[in-house]
Amino acid sequence: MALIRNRKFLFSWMIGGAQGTGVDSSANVYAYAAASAGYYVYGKREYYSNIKGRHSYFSVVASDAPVNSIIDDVHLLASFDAETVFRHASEVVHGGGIIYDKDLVGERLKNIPTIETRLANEIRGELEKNGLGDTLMDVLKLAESRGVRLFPIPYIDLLKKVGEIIGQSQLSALMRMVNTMAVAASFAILNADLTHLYKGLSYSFRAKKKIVDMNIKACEVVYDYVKSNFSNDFPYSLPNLTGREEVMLISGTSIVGIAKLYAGCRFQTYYPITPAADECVYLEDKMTFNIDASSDLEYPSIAETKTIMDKGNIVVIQTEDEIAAINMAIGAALTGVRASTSTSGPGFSLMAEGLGWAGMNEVPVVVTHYQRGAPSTGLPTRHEQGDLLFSVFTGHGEFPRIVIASGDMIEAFYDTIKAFNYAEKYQVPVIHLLDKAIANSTQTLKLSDIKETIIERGELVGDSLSDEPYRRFKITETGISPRAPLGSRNHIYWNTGDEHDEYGHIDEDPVNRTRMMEKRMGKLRIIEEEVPDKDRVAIHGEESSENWILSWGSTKGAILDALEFLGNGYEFGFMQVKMLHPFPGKIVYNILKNAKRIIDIEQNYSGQAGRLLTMNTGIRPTNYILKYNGRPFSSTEIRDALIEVMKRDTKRIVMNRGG
Amino acid sequence: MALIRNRKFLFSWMIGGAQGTGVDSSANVYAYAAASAGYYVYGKREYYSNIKGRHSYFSVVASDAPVNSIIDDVHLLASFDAETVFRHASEVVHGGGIIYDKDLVGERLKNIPTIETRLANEIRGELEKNGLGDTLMDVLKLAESRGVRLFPIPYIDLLKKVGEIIGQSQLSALMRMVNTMAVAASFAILNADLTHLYKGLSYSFRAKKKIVDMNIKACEVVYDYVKSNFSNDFPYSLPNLTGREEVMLISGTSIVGIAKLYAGCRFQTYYPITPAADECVYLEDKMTFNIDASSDLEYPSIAETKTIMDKGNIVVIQTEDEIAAINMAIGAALTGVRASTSTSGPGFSLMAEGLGWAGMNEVPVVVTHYQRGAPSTGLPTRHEQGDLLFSVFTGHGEFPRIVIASGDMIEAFYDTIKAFNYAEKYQVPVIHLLDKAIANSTQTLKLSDIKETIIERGELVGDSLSDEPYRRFKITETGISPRAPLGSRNHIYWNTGDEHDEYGHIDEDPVNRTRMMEKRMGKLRIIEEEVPDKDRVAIHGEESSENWILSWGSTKGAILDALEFLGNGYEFGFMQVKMLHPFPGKIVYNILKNAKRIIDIEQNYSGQAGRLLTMNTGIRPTNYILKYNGRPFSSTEIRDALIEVMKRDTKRIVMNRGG
Amino acid sequence: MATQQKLTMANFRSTANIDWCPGCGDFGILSAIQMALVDLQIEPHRVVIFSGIGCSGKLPHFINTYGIHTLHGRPLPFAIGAKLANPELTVIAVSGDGDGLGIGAGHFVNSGRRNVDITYIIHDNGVYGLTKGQASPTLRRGMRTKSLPKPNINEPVNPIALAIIAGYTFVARGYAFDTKHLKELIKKGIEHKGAAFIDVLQPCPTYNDIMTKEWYAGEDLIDSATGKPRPRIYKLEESGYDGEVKSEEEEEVISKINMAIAKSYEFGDRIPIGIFYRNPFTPTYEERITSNSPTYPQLPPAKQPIRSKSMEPITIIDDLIDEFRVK
Amino acid sequence: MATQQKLTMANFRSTANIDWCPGCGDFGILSAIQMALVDLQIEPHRVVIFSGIGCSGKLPHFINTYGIHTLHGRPLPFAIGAKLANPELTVIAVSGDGDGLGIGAGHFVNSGRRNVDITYIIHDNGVYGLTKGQASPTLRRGMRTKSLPKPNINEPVNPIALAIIAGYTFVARGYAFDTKHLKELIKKGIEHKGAAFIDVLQPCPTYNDIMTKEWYAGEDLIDSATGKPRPRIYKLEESGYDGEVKSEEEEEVISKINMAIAKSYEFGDRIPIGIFYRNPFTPTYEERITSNSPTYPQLPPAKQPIRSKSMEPITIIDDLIDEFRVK
Ligand SMILES: Cc1ncc(C[n+]2csc(CCOP(=O)(O)OP(=O)(O)O)c2C)c(N)n1
Ligand SMILES: Cc1ncc(C[n+]2csc(CCOP(=O)(O)OP(=O)(O)O)c2C)c(N)n1
Ligand code: SF4
Ligand code: SF4
Ligand SMILES: [Mg+2]
Ligand SMILES: [Mg+2]
Repeated sequence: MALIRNRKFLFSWMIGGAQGTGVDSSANVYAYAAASAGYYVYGKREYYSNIKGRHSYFSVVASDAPVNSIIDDVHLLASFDAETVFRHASEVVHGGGIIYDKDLVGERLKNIPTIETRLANEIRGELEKNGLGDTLMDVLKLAESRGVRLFPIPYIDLLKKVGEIIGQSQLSALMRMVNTMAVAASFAILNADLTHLYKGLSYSFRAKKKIVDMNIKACEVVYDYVKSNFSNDFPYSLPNLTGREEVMLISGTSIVGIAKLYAGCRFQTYYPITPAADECVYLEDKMTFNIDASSDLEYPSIAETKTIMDKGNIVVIQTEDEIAAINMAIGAALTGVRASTSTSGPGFSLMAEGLGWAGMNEVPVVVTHYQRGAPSTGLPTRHEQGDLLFSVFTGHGEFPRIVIASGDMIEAFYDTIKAFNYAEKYQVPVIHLLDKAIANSTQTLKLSDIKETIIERGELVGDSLSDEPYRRFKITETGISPRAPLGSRNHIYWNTGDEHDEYGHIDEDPVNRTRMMEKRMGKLRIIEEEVPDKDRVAIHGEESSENWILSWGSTKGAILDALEFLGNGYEFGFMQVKMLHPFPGKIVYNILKNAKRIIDIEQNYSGQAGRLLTMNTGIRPTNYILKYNGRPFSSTEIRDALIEVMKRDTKRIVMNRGG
Repeated sequence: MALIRNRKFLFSWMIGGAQGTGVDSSANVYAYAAASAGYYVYGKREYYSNIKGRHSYFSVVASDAPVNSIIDDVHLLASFDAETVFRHASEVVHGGGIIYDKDLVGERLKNIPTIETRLANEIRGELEKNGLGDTLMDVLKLAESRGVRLFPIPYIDLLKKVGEIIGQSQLSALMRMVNTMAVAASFAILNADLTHLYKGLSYSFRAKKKIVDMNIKACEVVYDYVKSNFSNDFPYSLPNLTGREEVMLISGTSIVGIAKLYAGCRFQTYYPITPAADECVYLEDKMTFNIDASSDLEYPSIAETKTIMDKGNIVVIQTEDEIAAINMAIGAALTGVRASTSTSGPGFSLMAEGLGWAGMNEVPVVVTHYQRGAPSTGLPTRHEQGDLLFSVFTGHGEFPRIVIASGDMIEAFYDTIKAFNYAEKYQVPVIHLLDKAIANSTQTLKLSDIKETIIERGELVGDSLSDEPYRRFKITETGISPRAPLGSRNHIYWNTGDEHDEYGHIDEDPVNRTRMMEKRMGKLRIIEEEVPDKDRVAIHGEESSENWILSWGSTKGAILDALEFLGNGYEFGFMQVKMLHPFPGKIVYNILKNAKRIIDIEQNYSGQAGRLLTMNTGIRPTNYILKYNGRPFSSTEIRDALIEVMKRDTKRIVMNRGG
Repeated sequence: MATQQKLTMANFRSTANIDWCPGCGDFGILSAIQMALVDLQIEPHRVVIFSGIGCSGKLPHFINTYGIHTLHGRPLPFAIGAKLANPELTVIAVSGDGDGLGIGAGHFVNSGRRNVDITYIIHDNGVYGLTKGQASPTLRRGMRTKSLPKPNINEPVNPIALAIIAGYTFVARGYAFDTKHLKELIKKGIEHKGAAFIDVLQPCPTYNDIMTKEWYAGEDLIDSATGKPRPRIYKLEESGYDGEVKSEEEEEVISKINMAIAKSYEFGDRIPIGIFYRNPFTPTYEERITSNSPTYPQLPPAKQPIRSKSMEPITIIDDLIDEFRVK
Repeated sequence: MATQQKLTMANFRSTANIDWCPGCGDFGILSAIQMALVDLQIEPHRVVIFSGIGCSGKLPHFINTYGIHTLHGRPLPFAIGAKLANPELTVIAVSGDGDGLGIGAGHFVNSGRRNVDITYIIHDNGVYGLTKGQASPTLRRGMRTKSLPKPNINEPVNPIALAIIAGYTFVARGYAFDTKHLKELIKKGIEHKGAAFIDVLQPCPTYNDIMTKEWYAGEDLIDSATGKPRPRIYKLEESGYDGEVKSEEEEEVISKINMAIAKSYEFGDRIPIGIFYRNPFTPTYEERITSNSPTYPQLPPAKQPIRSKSMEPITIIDDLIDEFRVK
């Protein structure tokens, strides 16, 4: 597959501020506005595990071609507090700019308690090295000396002006718009079309017209100010673009929520946890939805009367803990419903026992697992891919499961549907691995990417009467036994976490035991045989290369972008493992067996997919590019690291960028 | 290391009966008696997850040399119900004998509901093939036709006689001795010395002299009956032996309990679960014990006043669940106490999150994990080694831990002590893997095997005042930071499951994060460097062989015995991996890299240690001998399977023996 | 539903071999459930019995209805999941006292808050039967049953009071060996709309040598007048006690709660069985879901079609996607 | 102990940056704990504060005592482990309402049964703060706080009643913004021998827009006579209520339990704070351990030597081994 090499434009914007001051929503406004102006957009959110006061920031990359990651360079930094500038000024490139609050230039580094001591020392060191003091002005001076343009904005004065226009004299009420003003200032500097910004405001604040109108006023005021106070020659601009396909701007948790509804998931349990909860809250909000009642509906066999309605509903239960969440989802799945639960690391740890029960009783249940910084509570709002090996081996004993991981949002959409299809076809629990980077990023996706799909439910038996009593765990050639929902006439059965006979009754007979283990575990072989290769491994880049990248999950975006940026002279094959268990050993082996270099790129300490590779094929990665500081890879980092590997054959590169 | 090849005698006895009818205690009486007569003994218990009524049996092997496993052959089967004979008659060898209740010969197979349909069909098929009916008599006839001697005992009549002697006319009270009578009949047939049996009774019933006396009378009566009703030429006998070292007869759970006290464990939590609970109940019973107050005691630094007492105590808490068990043990460990919890599969699954917290906060806590049939509730009273990969990868994210596994009871004793030493030295959670086969077996151990040992506590800081504030997670070269118990003066610190700074405060700084990950994970390297090779891998057999056996845990006994039985012509190296994580990759690699055959012997479906081997060395086992029917390997099975591998190079042999 | 033959006990017997100890109270509970189902004439395939782990956990295997033997402490989440997915099922959950009140206590409390229309029965035998007789959460402090090396040092939990505080709207106690009375309780529990909890005193002759059948029968309490044992167990309904909440008024509810809790502490020489508390006014969880999701009663999850016969999804997501469409 | 300088608030302040939202009730709880420790003059290194996960969970970082920020729902098992291993420590545990009564409910109930001498404080704000405002177990049914897409459909748990039924021997409620009163409760809780539970009403200005400071102050309840707000919160001790159990008699205990539970349902226009129930007669867990293990008080686990200075084990196991010796 060829990588896009005809990109003309890539612009990186960042906004920062304290949690609770609207950084997030202003970034969404900006991203929407840029998308509305015709760009492809990718946005990454960074925030502390804190509700108010700690620093958060959002990086948004806009381009004329699809973009899948952030880059290290910041072209324009928009800020309205001092901390953002202290933290991020050094990331702004020569020729870039910093928008900041004119009134804050006297702020001193040592008075900002939310900057970690280590970082403060680093910043101070840098300033001292340049003979500077520790005020915001010093930081700005340093930036300026590197060729960065400064855009001081008198926010308070401007807000007062807005207040006069809209008839609001309370400064505290007006202050809530300072974030929007930072965006509008950006638009002014970038010579961009304000109407897109207004669309962004309407999109972001939805129904709240009054707020939108107020914010529009604020935009106008600051836009005028910028236009009349700064020269109009900033090297970057965001002119309207045409020709892009229709897109949506969406985050990972929302697209997975939509996919669950589309897949027919009708029962979702959860216990609140970052970042999985957003998906669940989305589903709670969309509890009732439209269905196409005019199509030739297939009713579940237990629906004795066929009720025709054009509204479907999903039951979403906030449980008392994750143990209840997994087990309640399993209980629901037993009735024939597509059921799932969404969680993150700590919650997933609590599901180990329930997962084993589902495996033992061959219940199709889907666990959507958004990885985050770990171990333990770890870095709850930060990124990591640290739960792979745990997902593959969760739970005591041996039972079949499927572990899949999505590389980006579109994959997340289809993988969600596949997860349910696999679960029902093979009657196994499916762990769908996502992560914070997918969950909390926003991206423009082409509407045309959402294509038709099918729902495969596997062998479901109806209410038909047969001569012999129903055997839920009938030994068959494939290991898959026809499944009946609870409540089916003539199909009474039992389930137990104990080893059982074909009816589901406890059975300790050694011969039965061996058979049942083989029945269950044998399904893994069937899965390997039936699931198409392309759903197990995706190959990108140059297949003929001797240099291969091995990776999985959300690193995909940054790797693809890096490969594009590397350009000719660096050709790599990129093997993205999509099904991590059962591991596609044969496929992978056949491709990698002759590779000269296998570069394992992962966001964890131990190169977990690399370890799975070795376990399943005997092949070892030759080099590692790893990152475990809680921040997703930028494409710049991967590009740099790949060059380093190619130049110096460095065996283990640990990246540590990102604030 | 040479294997014993000068064994002269090996006698296999089996007793069976319904749970609750004293099978267990009579087997203990027999085993003790045999040990008292000068034999080495190994006994294996099989029972259903049931309290009363289901079939249980006990195999006891007695030998003139140490014995570590059972064999398939039964030389003498002692029974007092019909089911035992139906189930086990076919295991009795030509020349062997069956003791049974004369009054039950009319019992019919179809009237025994506790025999699984599959097994009943198998037995019936065998009888039909031989033109026989389905009564107990038919089974006995079949056995007799194979050269098995029959010893019908009129238990009821004999019991009535006993009743007359001791003045007890209630048959139901007398019936409780029928199990002892089966043992006494065995002794009579084996021409063994009854005084050992009496010692066995006293040992088994401890304080209850009245019961002992009654049982002795019953023994006499049945002994006389056998002597006067059967010829005295049974080919096997149990004459008194001399020359054996002093031994104890003990089960795995008790020896681990003793080891915990010896290791200085003073806090144990548990939630009842088979087979771990026995260890905990043992500790509850030994809550107070003697200490050597005369030695030069080292008091914990927080003990402001040194209380001298010659009694120590252990706090044993039965918690509300395993989540509380692990976390309470961690809470205790924070005070500087050696703390542990014992559990089995389902409980261990619930500990995943707690374990991660201990890893993150570098708390020394020991989890004694007795594996059993899995997944899920599985086969609660049966054997398996199915939790290895889960133990190595338990919990979301990456944190250091140690996983060790004991091959037999003596190893279990020392490994228990080592587990605490490792935990404290490296400040990591330690998972000590045992299993049902070790837990519930009884074995004679030489008293001289319990030798001196030391307690290593790692870097503990006292109450000393230092100039700088205490940093619990100080970055050091080894990654190990001096540890202070809660309550230490001048050493206040914080712990959190979140990523933290050196003081233990939450810290999301990316640079700190990377450092802390490296600090913690780096300890695995230190462990690899410091722990002696012999504590990580044990090599048995012929080191120069091209044919290697790879195994771990309790398969050791059966493998060693099998290697002895194989004799010359079959030379194997046997690599027993004792530390499974961090995996001794280098040591193993250096030995196995030139092996022609690597035969992975494990009691699980997927060859889990073999998978770890590949993951860590790239080397794959060439052949597998596996078993996952819930019953431990017999040495016979391993011998047969090894011959098959050597003869036919069979790649995967799944054994399925044992009832 | 077509006219059916009348269902009898035989319809509710499974073929699995019952392996409880002779004399175990679990037999009484088993029959009481079967009898209740016969009385209510619910077809076997419309019933699902969930259980946890323990001797009690084996119960569903012995009944010819759907039987889901779940994990230790977890029957409630499983049962609630099934019931909410298909509210037409008659859902019964059973636990041991360790299962329901030890490891399962968190679910016990939080399930009360939901008031899902299920019936939950705890086999209250004072011990962890299947793990060989450790103290269960209902064993009183200071007691030392057969298998305990030391007397129990935990205070017992009061299941009746806990259930009421947790929000169960039907709270009763039965006795395993008064099968008829227990059957009636179970019937009423099933008929009650909402979460019904029944604590069943269940002698465990093997491990609980204190609270035996004889003890419940008061064989140690000889009435000096009659010379006969004074049974500990008596029936609330025969004592004039009425735990039924008569109106939605907070005052009435609280007074009934108080009365029931006071009663629940009576446990010694006199032990009441029967209904301690019943509140028919609290809406069920199913009703509450309906208030947010009006199509739920007609089309609960298990009854919803999710694809066409040609396997295409039938959920319309265009409007959902449109919310994110860039205009 | 050598004579010491008097401890002040400064001794109990850590250097960590407090990152709660402005106006959060957690600040009040933090000061109340610090003030209680100052009043009691307990040296910082003798105190350990355990917390769960949530906004509330960060509290120990802000106090200069040992601070153990554990797992979500688990502070009690950790705290009990430490206390039983070293009973000389002053052990305080804090939870959010989700932490303590949702995921932690099983430990909540079973810890009550033990009556270990610790003090347990729940930050009761009606929401899951740190995960952005979902309903917590104390949020009333039908309420829809800021972040909820739909009104809450769970019945709330009653923490006071639950604690009493579970067996806590000191059960109180405080209000985060009545710091002095709260401080007194915490002091009494620490001084109480046994498990003390304090439910603290804690406004969360960010997510709970219903039970706000203003709401507690009754700003929506204007007294028609005075034209002033009628505060919802009032003090039990000022209302003549006395929850102290005066004798060990069962009757007295049960009557106090009943009174307290009845009181605990008062939650609307009037909300009582103060001590609902205190029973000084139930033996602590530490005392119960001592009854089985007499050397425990002098040599609790953390104080026991386990090796000689030359690193040899000092436990004598000869007699233990001898029991298994074959003679
Ligand atoms: C997670 C987990 N922990 C422990 C066990 C072991 N276990 C099996 S049965 C049982 C206790 C049963 O006691 P109870 O619930 O009172 O039921 P009973 O046997 O008395 O009916 C336990 C702890 C388990 N199966 N799973
Ligand atoms: C096992 C687990 N599940 C979920 C979470 C996510 N989580 C973090 S804080 C929190 C809720 C906090 O609510 P509460 O206990 O009421 O505390 P508050 O923030 O309101 O003080 C949750 C669910 C977690 N950390 N661990
Ligand atoms: S152990 Fe007790 S509860 Fe279990 S079956 Fe036997 S008598 Fe019943
Ligand atoms: S979210 Fe609520 S509880 Fe959390 S810090 Fe903010 S105000 Fe306090
Ligand atoms: Mg029980
Ligand atoms: Mg809260």
